[in-house]
Amino acid sequence: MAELRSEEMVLNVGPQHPSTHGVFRLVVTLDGEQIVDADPVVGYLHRGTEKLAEDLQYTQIIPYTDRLDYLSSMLNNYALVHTVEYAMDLEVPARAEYLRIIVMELNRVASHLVFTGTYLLDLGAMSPFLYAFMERETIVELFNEICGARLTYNYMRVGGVKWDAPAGWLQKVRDFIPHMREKMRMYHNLISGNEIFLDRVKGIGVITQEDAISFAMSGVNLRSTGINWDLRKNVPYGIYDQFDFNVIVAEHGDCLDRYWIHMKEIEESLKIVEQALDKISEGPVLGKVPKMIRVPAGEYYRGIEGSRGELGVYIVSDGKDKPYRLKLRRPSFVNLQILKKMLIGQNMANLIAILGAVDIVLGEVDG
Amino acid sequence: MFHWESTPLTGLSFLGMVIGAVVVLLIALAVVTYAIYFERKFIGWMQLRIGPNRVGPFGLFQSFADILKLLIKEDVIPDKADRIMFLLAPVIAFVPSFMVLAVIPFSSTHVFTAGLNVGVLYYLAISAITILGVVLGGWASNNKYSLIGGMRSAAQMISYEIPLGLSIVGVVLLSGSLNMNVIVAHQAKMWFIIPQIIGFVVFIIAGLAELNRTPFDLPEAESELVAGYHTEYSGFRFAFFMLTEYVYAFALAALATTLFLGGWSGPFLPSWLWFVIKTAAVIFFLFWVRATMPRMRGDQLMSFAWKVLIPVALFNLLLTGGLYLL
Amino acid sequence: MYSQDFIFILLFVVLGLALPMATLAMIGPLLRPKHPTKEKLKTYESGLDPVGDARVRYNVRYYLFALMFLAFDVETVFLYPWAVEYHNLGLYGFTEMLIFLVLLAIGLVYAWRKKVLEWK
Amino acid sequence: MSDEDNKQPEKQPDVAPPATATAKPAAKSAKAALPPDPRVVAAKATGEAMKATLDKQLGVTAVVEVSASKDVPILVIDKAYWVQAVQFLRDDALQSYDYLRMFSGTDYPNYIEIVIHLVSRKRNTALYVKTRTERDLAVVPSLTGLFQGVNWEEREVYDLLGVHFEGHPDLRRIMMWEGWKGYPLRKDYSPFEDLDERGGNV
Repeated sequence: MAELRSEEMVLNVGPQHPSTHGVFRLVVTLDGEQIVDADPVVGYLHRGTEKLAEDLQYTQIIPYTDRLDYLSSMLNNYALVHTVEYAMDLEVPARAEYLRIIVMELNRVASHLVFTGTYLLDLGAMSPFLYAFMERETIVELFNEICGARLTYNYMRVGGVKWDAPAGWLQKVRDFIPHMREKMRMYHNLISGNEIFLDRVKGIGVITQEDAISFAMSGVNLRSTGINWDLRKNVPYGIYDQFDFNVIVAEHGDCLDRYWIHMKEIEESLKIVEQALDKISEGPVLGKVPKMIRVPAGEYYRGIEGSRGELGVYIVSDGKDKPYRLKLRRPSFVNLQILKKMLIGQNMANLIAILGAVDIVLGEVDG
Repeated sequence: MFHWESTPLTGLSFLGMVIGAVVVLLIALAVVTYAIYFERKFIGWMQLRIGPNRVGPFGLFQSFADILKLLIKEDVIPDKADRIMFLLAPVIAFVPSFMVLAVIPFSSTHVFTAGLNVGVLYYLAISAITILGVVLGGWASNNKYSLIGGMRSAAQMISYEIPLGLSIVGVVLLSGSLNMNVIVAHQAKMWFIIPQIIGFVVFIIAGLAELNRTPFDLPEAESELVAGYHTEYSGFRFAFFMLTEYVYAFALAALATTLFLGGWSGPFLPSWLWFVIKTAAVIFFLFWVRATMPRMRGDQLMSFAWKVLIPVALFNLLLTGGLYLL
Repeated sequence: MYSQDFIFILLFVVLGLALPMATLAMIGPLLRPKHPTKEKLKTYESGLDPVGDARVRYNVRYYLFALMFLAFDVETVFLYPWAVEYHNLGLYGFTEMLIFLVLLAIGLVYAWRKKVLEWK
Repeated sequence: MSDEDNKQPEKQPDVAPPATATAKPAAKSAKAALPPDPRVVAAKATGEAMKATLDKQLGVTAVVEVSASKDVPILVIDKAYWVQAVQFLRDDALQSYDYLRMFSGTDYPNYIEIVIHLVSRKRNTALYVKTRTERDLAVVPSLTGLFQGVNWEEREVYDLLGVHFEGHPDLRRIMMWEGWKGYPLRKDYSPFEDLDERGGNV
């Protein structure tokens, strides 16, 4: 059949496509339905956050970070204020630290829920998406109560948080935890044992340990390959060393492992929130900070474990109230690079399964 | 019992036929309208939503609003499309979907039914024409997503055509006729779902695939192919593809009822009501699957048809033949 | 008379054609607007200008399934008359069909072994 | 063709940097006034030790400067030995800085600095490695041969800072579109000048 050559076809998947999770473009060369070549094109959502930050005071940058990974804005807020605090050697009041942990881990739960829902939607199952968004809605409403916004929180400040939890808020969070655990069982019933789902994701999009390290992957993608690397444990920041939780590691590095880690991490996050609720005490939520925040001259980098991997902020300061250069290490952007390598040789249907499992947020990829 | 073949062809009986056919068309349209409404409502409830609730009481007129909207939408024909084929494809897809309803025995009086003695074969033969419309639509759009969608549906529908055909042979064997009226009559004592349970399972799975419904909705996998073969279609031309799909859902449910669930037969209630109840149950099952399952992948889909369903259907056939002898 | 049934089916064909004719060709044009623009008539490809043409010589895998279908579907059709007459044929019919089905199965196994059924 | 154009930065910085502003960031002098941070002192000592190892290994003075940020040593490496030095840090069993967690660049008045953050997962230590290049003809050897993950990072730095990476397999703009002129993250870039010429709808 050598003489029966078929022709290749170049297809744009995105920027306006239902499952690219935003404006992301993938130029694939197809032979039949098999992918011969893939070229990811990003930048449609580039807003120049790093450039904008050079003209902004540190507190003014915080709302811009909300818009990077808009599914886990609390963690973005924290990455920035934490780096500034680290650079200035600032003390943060205990209550603020606990509040931060609570909102961050809740945000991680919300973000992972969105992953689960949208991933299953990509695979053609509609219901998990709507179920997952029910619980996310509860979390988002909790955030709305504490900071007045559902998506762009702008909650953290250098030296603490902006608002204390309103009366009864902590109890609501406490009530949410058993509810969420109950729902997790439902998700597992609905998704985790489904033969069709397992067939679609098992052994698909395998990442090797060598590749994961070479591509500097982080977060769930890295841990799915069997590398135990969680910044909350390995490079503890904030008060994470006070909490008892497990780092979930899988071994195959395929899409199923990534799904499982997301699910398990929700449970671990709930454990952290529970412990934080037990330990939190009354007190101020904003420490003593200078009126004008000036980072001492020099350069500073802190990475935190975001929902999608290592979320780092690199500040080069000349001692003024604005950064000389601000670089954001955006996990989605770094993780996405491996896509090309994973896609070649796969077929069209796997494209969606693989892209979905990498778990990107385009706001973060494009900066 | 009333049969068209035992009625002499007069002007009056011809008028009766016309009325019968028009009534079936209206029933089909009404079923489709409300099947879509119920699908949205049921799936809404299953997904903790309320579904359509704005147009009319409980959103009952939602489908009419949708039809009206589609009717007044611009009919866009892309420049690069093959114009004639593009215009014809939805019609080619739709006509057979309506034609197959001619042989379904809706009730004990066969006013709305042609008592063809090749009824089952007629259904299979005519329904296969729809594949042509789908492939043509995908090809004529000159759109890559449509092309892939069209190709996928061709491969899928022809592959599942075979287990669908094989699963029915068992029923034909038991009743000794291809006439649907006779098949229903044969189920007076026992529905064929009991001796033909394997056949029924194969039939429902293959039927789901023929309907391009979840988990076999690859041809229009929206997360991969945007909308598959009807990506370029808009307005009422798109509506005809949708209509085709839902008329087939109705036809398939009716066929399942007739072949396996005893058709219109049942105690106490009028025969047409029994038919409605059974068909509605099958349609509901089709919707239910959609709310639960993710989508299969192309290669899995194909190997499932050829490596699982066809051997199982063949085995079922041998089993039925063997047991019938005993 | 048997022809009545076919007249009835003919009516279905006529009606089936009449509905799209009426809505698409007669009523439709009166109701719907027609303002084609260049952008509107462009082929959809995720919001960009399409690269190349969709009418390429497509992968052969699909055609193999078409060939398989042809063979198997025809054989399936042969089963129907057999099934109808089965109660008259008895054991003779059963063995006949057993041979036929074995041949069918051999064809399937052959295709299976030749990896025609693999989608890869 | 457009590559050739891009190689030349749009224009020179309007004001020549003052002669006193040398290779050191302005940071250093301010810091000297404060009592030295013990973490910085320790990190500097580590850095000096690493400098000695590196120089010895490569047989040249590859490390031109050593400093520290809090407890992390910073090595500034001569551009000519950039790839070799990073390769040594990655492959040497004692160093094993195999995880490149961040890649960035900064535009200083008279040079552009490329900085990478290396992490040794085995020893759980971090190290910042830098190299410098002229602003007018910014060329740095590419690290894509060592870390596959710097592919896009280098493209981003090329796009926004105008640094050419020699040996990069696919050096194209990544955030801005092809045909965009100028490098937004440079300090002399003005967002409002010549906007029509610069980008437009390509």
